[in-house]
Amino acid sequence: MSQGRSPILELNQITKAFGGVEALRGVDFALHAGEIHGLVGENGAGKSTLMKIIAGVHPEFSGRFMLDGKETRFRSTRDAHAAGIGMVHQELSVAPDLTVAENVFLGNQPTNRLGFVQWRRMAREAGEQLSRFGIDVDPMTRLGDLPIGLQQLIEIARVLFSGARIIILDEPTSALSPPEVERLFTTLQKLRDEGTSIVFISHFIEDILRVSDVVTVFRNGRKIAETASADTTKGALIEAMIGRGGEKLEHSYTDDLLLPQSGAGSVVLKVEQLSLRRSLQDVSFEARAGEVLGIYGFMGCGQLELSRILFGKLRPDGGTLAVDGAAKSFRSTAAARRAGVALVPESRRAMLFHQEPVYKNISISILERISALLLKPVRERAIAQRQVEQLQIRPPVVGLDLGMLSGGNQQKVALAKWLTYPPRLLVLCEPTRGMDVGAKNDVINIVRDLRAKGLAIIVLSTEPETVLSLADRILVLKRGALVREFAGEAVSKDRLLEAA
Amino acid sequence: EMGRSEKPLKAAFSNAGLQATWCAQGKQAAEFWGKLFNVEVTWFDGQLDAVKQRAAIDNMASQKWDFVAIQAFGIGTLTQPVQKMIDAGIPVIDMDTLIAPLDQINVHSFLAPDNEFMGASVTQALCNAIGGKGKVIMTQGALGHTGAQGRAKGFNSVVKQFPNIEVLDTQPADWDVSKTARLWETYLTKYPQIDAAFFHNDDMALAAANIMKAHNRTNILIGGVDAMPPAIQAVSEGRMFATVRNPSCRIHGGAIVAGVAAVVGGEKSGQGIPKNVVTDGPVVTKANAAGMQWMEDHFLI
Amino acid sequence: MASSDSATAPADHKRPRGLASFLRSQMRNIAPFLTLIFLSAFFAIASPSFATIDNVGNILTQVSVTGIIAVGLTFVILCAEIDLSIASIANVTGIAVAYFTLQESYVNIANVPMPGFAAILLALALCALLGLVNALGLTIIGIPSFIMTLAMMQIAAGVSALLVRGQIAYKVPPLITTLGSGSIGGISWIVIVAAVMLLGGHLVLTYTRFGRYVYMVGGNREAAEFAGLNVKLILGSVMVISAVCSGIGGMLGVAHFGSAQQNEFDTYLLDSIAAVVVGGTSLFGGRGGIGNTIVGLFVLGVLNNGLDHVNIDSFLKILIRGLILLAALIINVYAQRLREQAAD
Amino acid sequence: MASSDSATAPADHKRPRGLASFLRSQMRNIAPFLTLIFLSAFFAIASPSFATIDNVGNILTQVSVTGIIAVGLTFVILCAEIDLSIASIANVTGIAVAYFTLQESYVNIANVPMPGFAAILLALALCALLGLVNALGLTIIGIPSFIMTLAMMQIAAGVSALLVRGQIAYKVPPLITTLGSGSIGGISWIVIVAAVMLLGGHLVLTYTRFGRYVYMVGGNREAAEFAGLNVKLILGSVMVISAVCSGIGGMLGVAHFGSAQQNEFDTYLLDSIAAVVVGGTSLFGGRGGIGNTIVGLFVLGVLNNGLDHVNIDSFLKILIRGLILLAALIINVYAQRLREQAAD
Ligand SMILES: Nc1ncnc2c1ncn2[C@@H]1O[C@H](COP(=O)(O)OP(=O)(O)OP(=O)(O)O)[C@@H](O)[C@H]1O
Ligand SMILES: Nc1ncnc2c1ncn2[C@@H]1O[C@H](COP(=O)(O)OP(=O)(O)OP(=O)(O)O)[C@@H](O)[C@H]1O
Ligand SMILES: [Mg+2]
Ligand SMILES: [Mg+2]
Repeated sequence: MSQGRSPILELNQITKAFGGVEALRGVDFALHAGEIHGLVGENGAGKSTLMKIIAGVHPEFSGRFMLDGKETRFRSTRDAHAAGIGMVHQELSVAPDLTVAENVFLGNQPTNRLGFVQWRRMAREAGEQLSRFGIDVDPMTRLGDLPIGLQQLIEIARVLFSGARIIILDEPTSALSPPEVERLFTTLQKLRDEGTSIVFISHFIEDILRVSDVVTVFRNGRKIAETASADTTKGALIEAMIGRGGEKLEHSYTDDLLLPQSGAGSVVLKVEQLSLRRSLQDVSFEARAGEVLGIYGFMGCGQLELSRILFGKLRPDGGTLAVDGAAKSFRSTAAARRAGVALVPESRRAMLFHQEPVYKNISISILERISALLLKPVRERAIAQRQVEQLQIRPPVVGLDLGMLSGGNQQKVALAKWLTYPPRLLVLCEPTRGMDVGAKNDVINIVRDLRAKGLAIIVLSTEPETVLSLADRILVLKRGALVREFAGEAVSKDRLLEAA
Repeated sequence: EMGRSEKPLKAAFSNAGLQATWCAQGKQAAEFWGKLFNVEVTWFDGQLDAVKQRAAIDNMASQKWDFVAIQAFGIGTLTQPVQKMIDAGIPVIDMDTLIAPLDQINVHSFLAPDNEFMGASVTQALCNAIGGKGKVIMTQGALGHTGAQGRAKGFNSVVKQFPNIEVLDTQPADWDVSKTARLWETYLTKYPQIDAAFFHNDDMALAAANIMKAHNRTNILIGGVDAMPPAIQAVSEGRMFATVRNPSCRIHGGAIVAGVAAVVGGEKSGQGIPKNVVTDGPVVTKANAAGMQWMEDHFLI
Repeated sequence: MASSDSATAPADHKRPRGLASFLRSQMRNIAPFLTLIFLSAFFAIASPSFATIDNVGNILTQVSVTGIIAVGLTFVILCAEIDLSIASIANVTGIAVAYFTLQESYVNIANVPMPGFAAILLALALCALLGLVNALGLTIIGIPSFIMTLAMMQIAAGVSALLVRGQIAYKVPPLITTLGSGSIGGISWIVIVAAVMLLGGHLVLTYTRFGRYVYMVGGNREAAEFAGLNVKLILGSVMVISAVCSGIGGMLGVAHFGSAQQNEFDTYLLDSIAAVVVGGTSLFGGRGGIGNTIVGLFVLGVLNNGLDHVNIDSFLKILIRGLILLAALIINVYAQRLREQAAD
Repeated sequence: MASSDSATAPADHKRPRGLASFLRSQMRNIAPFLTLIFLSAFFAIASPSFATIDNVGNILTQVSVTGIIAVGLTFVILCAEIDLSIASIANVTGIAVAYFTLQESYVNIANVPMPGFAAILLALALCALLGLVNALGLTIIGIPSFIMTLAMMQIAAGVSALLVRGQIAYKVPPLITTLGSGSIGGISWIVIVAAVMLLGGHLVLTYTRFGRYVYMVGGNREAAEFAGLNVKLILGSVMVISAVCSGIGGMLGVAHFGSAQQNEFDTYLLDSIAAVVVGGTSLFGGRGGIGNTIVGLFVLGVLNNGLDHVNIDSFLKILIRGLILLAALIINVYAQRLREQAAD
């Protein structure tokens, strides 16, 4: 449909690396006027990175960047704004201390001839724009006082009505309710008809197929395919996303999978009526020894908060938590660790020491057991070496700075530190995020080994595949509440998505 | 007997901190008199900091000198290196402030004004000028400063003799002009009648004079200490009533003379020169202001 | 179920939120104000000379120099940065303006007399330059502001020392003399200057894009960057603004106190930081403003002035000030926390 | 394809990475060391009295008190925090130990004489207590260390003022006198104490579990928390360690200087921070250590000492020190950046 016209934005052979990690490898991308361009791909495929290059966030990359047929180079987000490019980032990026009106005009408040901000005009226009978008809120309230979903909508509204001719939406719907998503799509289509170009990133393939004109698929930093949405199907897209190597692992999840009948051991963790303002409501469940409990939900459904509470980093507003039958109220992560709870968080940056060697990363959590007062580096290294070999971490050199390892290997190091003296309860957040197929398989095997040793394991993920491939029992978390349990029954990706 | 040295002498001087005008004037005086007596003066600045001065004196003590002269910033903080120099046979002349209580250290001589006398004499001049009755305020320097303690003692000893003089306030302003200004704004509000004010130095006096002028209260007689040129000017213009000379030039020049006399003339401590030389200065009023200025210009007092 | 959720949600925000919740959300602003009222009442009872018109005038003049310096510092702290060189820059600027003015013959400084306006411009240029060095160190080289301005504190003191060489200068250009120590209709010019600068700072922060950018950068630096703001330029600007405000404060201070000398303004460092922070501007940036700074100025001004009116042991006063400062900081942090809870 | 990638990769690391890359990665440690050698060479040429045994002794004693204080500060900065109350706590501890010692009759302080060991214990308890207040303010209340220790600086100064009341005390317990001003075999005890404490600090940081935790907390606080470390306890401990080191420095300093008085140790604040930072310990935490602090101590010690041996205008020296400090900071930041690049 866009053939014949020349694209307003054209990228050629874009390559971008962060340290040793190549996020994009020789990607071509073209965007035409008046089209909605869907972008799909696994986590870590490089979608956000490419969009950030377009929005001027990453000024350093190699490749050719053509805007309106002219070679361009943005040095900053300002240049991108000036060129009419607006982006809604994946992570909420608003100024919570400013008013709603100011956030709508973020960085572009209307001023009079003297350069003074026209508060009343700003409030009025912000109010008008928001109500056109179906948001009814006093423009002079402080943004931070609103719920996250509403904040996200306001950020979207800001970009949509900023007058940008190229609009990039990076997973804008993750915190939105279905009617809000509906309104967003209507608005997108209207803007498209007025000639605006839109890039729309989402993990919801149906949404992509419904709203976009063209779809591009990314995998592992490369562009795999580009087709008109009319010419493709959900199945074809998923296959393109996951790739040949994934067939064995991923393919089955679209079909029903039978969860085993529970043969698990004693209750290790018992959580009752857990609640945290805005994030969790009355969450109750149990985790048993020798069982992997999967908790699935969309981004922002409260999973992260739940994992933090289990590990003593957040304190719940209400509810109780018991480990091996003893009620616990963790005052710190140290207390949780002593009680036998371990957490592998979703972000590598948050769980590893990049400037320190591998063995220190592995030994940090068990240092107390290795040494009373003085360090025993020889023992530390020996323990680390064993883990490195067992997990096939490459290169198998424990003295290497962690930052030198590839992402997948770093992830294994994060797991390794809990293996020498296994905890009672292991909480894994997004354990396979950013991993290639082989590494994912390794992690699955490690987790199964641990289960066999009698640990209780909780896997929290926003990726259905991860949960399906690991869990013996699955809970679905939605807006902070548990809405569905799959145990001893058939489950599939579609069923999970439906429940969430 | 005393006089210009034949061979050039090497002397080391240190004072509290060259940021202070009184010290800066002393440095000029020492260099002036040094030239006359063929003494090459090397300066070790105390930077108004006990630790820095101690390091400087440590460094001084590891070099060779014909004589040294020191004004301590913190009493008792320089004893060790000074003792080392004394042990090495270097005459050490103590200027203005005690290096340590005199029983702890055997300096060649201690040249200092009598702070109590200075405080008393200028207070006396103020009390006489207001006819022995009225209300007065003293603004003190830093309470830990021995000079300030002496000046306060002098002030108190004089006002005690005047039953009709009421002391309204004696808070310290720590030699700080901004604190002086704040205090005096309060005083001018609090006390409708103030007849005279004694300040532990001229800088504070001049800062307060500025505040009085802004509040149209120029009828207060102001007395200070130091008689540095700006204060002499203020006295001759009538902005200040009196100040008393703390003779920086006499002390620093005297240190040169005492050092040369010790090295060249073989003067011994306690015999050729007393252990303690009181170097007082006169009260400066309009009457003798011009002459005082001339003497300072030529580093005589 | 999900849809009913979101249907009710927007309505929620227009519902009045209850007095308790409102008060809690305003804690940041109320706490310092209560401190001020409490202190004022205390001193008014403790000393008859405290609560007089005249003394109000005193307090006003006494907080003026701090107020002028604090205007710039408010910008810096709103950006979640700090400036430790304010007092030092105030000092060197005051000294510079005297250095470029003809002094009486008894002042023994090798100075370079110039016409008044030139002296003022040169002094302003000097403080702007030092601010620029701070700005470049912070934004281009990436030295944290805390340590960059610590070095600048030394450098500015060094320049001061070179200019006055231990002497004291008394004369400044007539304009500065008038503004620093003159008065009009019973009101000191310096109070008027401080009021104008505080008002100006408030207007800039509230009504100009630049001012709003300052809040944005302080509130969420990443969001500000994504919104296309030139964050480095804004951070650099606030460092220069801070230096220039300090410079103006220093020049007028020299006129107010009647002399320019080394280390004259040292107390203003702690006083200005304390005024901004005690007033309730968040050290983490993004919250507060000139209104808070004004309250903070008066808390400290009343405290200092009041302690002069009552007869407390001079040595105890230092401790009392320290403890009140700590108490105010604790209140500041807790008020922030309460506010965050109220927001939920 | 993915498998071929990872098959070839391991070989990569075993390949020597080149001298240039190694040097770049060591820049943080090399740069201050070069500065030290350069400064020493410069002063040795400029002044005959600089490079003498006697003067080396001077430099050693002159850096001793700073060194003792800097041991604790190194812990704090390795955790990416700061302690501005070190000098003030050193001062109050020195004053306290004298306060609890019998003074000569001419010393006019209402002090409370005690046996020497009791005086020492009480003084140590005092500094530990003040450190604990810092620790609680930082970890429990959540006041940023920068501002918490700023308030503590005032509070400790207030306590000092109350104890000495403007007077000067001379006597301290015999043990302290010996350690502070005695010498053995031509070497000052204070140098030995400083060396022992620096060595102790180094051993703790390098060979104990606690030391490892300090580096980990400084390197990535969030990761440390996720590893189940008690981050608050570690942060609190370093604040107390810093206060106690400062206290020891203050007690020995009082003996070394021969008297205890208000504001005696003010310079140690900037000097200690500068020593740690100039030596190459990262302000952002996690990198550096006592070895760096020692180099930093000598850079500053040589600079201060050397400037006394050459005839530079006294007023210029202040500026020169400021500029060298700034230069060292810039090098520190760039060295960090080079290192990060080398790591990629
Ligand atoms: N600032 C950064 N520093 C280092 N690595 C980064 C950074 N940003 C992204 N990466 C890495 O680049 C790769 C691509 O990330 P990107 O965010 O583009 O993925 P994505 O396709 O948007 O994934 P998702 O669907 O999870 O949002 C990942 O391996 C990621 O870890
Ligand atoms: N800065 C570096 N210096 C030296 N070697 C590095 C560096 N960064 C990565 N490597 C090595 O290069 C190899 C490839 O790294 P890369 O991150 O591309 O791995 P990958 O194929 O993405 O693996 P994974 O699937 O585990 O993320 C790895 O073995 C890694 O150890
Ligand atoms: Mg993304
Ligand atoms: Mg990888």
